Amino acid sequence: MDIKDILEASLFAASEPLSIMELQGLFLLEDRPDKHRVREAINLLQAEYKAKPIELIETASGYRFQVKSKYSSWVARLWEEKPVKYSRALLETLAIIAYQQPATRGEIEEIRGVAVSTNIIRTLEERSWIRVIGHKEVPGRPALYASTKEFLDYFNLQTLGDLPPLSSLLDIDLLPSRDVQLNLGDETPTKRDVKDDEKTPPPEPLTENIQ
Amino acid sequence: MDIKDILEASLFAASEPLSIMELQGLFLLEDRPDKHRVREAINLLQAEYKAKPIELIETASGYRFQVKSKYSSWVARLWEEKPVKYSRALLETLAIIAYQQPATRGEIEEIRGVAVSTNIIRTLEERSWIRVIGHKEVPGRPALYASTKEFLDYFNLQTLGDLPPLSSLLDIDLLPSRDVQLNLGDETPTKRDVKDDEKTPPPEPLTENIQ
Amino acid sequence: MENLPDNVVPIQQPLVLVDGKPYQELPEDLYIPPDALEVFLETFEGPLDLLLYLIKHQNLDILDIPVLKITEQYIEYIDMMQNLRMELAAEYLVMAAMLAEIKSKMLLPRQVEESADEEDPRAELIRRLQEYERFKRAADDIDALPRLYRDNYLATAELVVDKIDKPLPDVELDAILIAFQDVLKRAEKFSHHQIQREPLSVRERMSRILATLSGDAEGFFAFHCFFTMEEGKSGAVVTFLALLELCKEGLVEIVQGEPLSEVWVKPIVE
Repeated sequence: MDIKDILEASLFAASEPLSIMELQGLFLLEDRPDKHRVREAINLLQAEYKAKPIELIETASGYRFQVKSKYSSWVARLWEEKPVKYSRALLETLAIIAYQQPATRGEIEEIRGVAVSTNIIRTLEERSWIRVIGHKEVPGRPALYASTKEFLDYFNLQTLGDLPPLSSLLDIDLLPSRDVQLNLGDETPTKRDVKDDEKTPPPEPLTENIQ
Repeated sequence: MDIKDILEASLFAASEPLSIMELQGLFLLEDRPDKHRVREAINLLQAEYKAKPIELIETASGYRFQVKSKYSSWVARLWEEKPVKYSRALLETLAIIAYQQPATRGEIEEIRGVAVSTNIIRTLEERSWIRVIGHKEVPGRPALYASTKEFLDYFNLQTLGDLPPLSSLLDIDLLPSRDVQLNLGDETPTKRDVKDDEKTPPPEPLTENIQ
Repeated sequence: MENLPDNVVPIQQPLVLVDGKPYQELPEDLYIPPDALEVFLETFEGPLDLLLYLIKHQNLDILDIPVLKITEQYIEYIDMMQNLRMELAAEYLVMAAMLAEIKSKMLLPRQVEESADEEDPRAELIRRLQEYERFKRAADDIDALPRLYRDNYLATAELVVDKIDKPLPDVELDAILIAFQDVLKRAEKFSHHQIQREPLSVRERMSRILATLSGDAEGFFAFHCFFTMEEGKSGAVVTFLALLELCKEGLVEIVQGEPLSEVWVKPIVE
């Protein structure tokens, strides 16, 4: 029996990604292929499915077959419910944990400037996207949250390094306090200034006085 | 987008067989293929998967992909459960039966201080480690459990007398100083020394009886 | 920014007082339709989000916030909400206070010989805004990643099998001893009854005798059936002790026709 066929059948039958080790475990000890051969067979399979509507991808916990994204609008009709939309609060909390892990709730709140609802943490934990990996040794011993393999699997990622890069902080190099300068101006603020539309390309020098 | 590809993607994504009608329902009204075209595409797919380890079959309620049966012995290993560990309650029940046999369930419960679940007894019986060897002549005629030959075989014991003797080990707990004393001797103390076995006909003078 | 609903219906009536001056109509930035007010606190993810909105909306450089202007807008916003009896989350008020503080610092005349290490009062605010903004973006980025059950679906095939082997757990002999020890220790704590520890050979013999007897409920078995000659004297003693124990527990009946004759053992049946 061909190794590749056995792997293919198993990858289709599994409901979770399978790691190289799990794939090796399908074979009895005496005819167990080594990692190299498994990987080789996987590469062949990946090539075979290139032209198909499904793909064999690698995520954090292993390999899985999935429907290619471009078919999602048809396939979604199989389910009555619409795919879940996550709130911005949840996504921001998740992003902070993913990029800044391990993070305490206090640290998340510090960045977001608002309290993090217990519901959001619970939802993320129930989805197995985050988990407590320890406690910070500060008063109150707050829980430290980190992202999980399931999170990476869900978003088609192999490692945290595959996350879109976090934009870098610009250097805070403040211009000499313009507001004080403005104080010297003599024009009254107009509605025009306040309504400064975002489409207006370069910010015009502000002219209004301080009341 | 090719009809066949959309059908293929959907059949792989669905968790149930899909009927021709359900497959048609994937398409918006304006580009919905007729039954004939759907069937045609399915025939093509079936031919494509002929040489593959999975097949597109028709069941009473529709079409689905399934693993060809000749691969099932490999694939089934995915679900081979990892051997779980027996619970503490089970081990205690087994130990009581082994050391205090024959014992009724009531007696086990009395010693353990908690009820013994039927599951535990059943598991031990299924494993052929215990069996009913009679009934106690008290109201309710409860079953009397004893250990079996399979139990002895599993643990490589000839007789129950080969079970680690309890008394000596309990003594060790009571006499913590003995180990220290033994360090002075020139023989290395082994567990064997400590376990004065009742089978050993004349108890040899124990070297560690220094205190 | 798409935070506010697009379908904005202008309000004619309510006037808003800002710094004591009536505004005939709300400045466009500050304009919130009544429906949106209901969900105001949900629309923005907090004071930083609101502030970022105000800054973005005017295409301002985040590093160069005209603090006075922004502060005034922010406070107008909050005033307006208070006029409409919106309950304001504490975080928004804290931010208003922080802005007011920065504003007041900026207004203080600067000493030329001002020590260099004294930070620009805006720096901390800008740092926080930037920090928040990058995670806000990261959240959008994560949301845009293809994900299961929205963009991708598992591709699976059914497996039909009759039976799946289930390996049995392994047990170490020591584990049984330890379990028994624990039970005994626990039992001794509450024990009204002392657990007797007969030599195991007796226990084993008891089981064996019962097993033999259970094969034939009616029968009598001679005492010597329960041990063999090879076992010698100790075999006889163990068997005898086992029988006494079983007798005591009411499990067997021992019958002897006359002194020194054969001892017969019989299971007790109702």
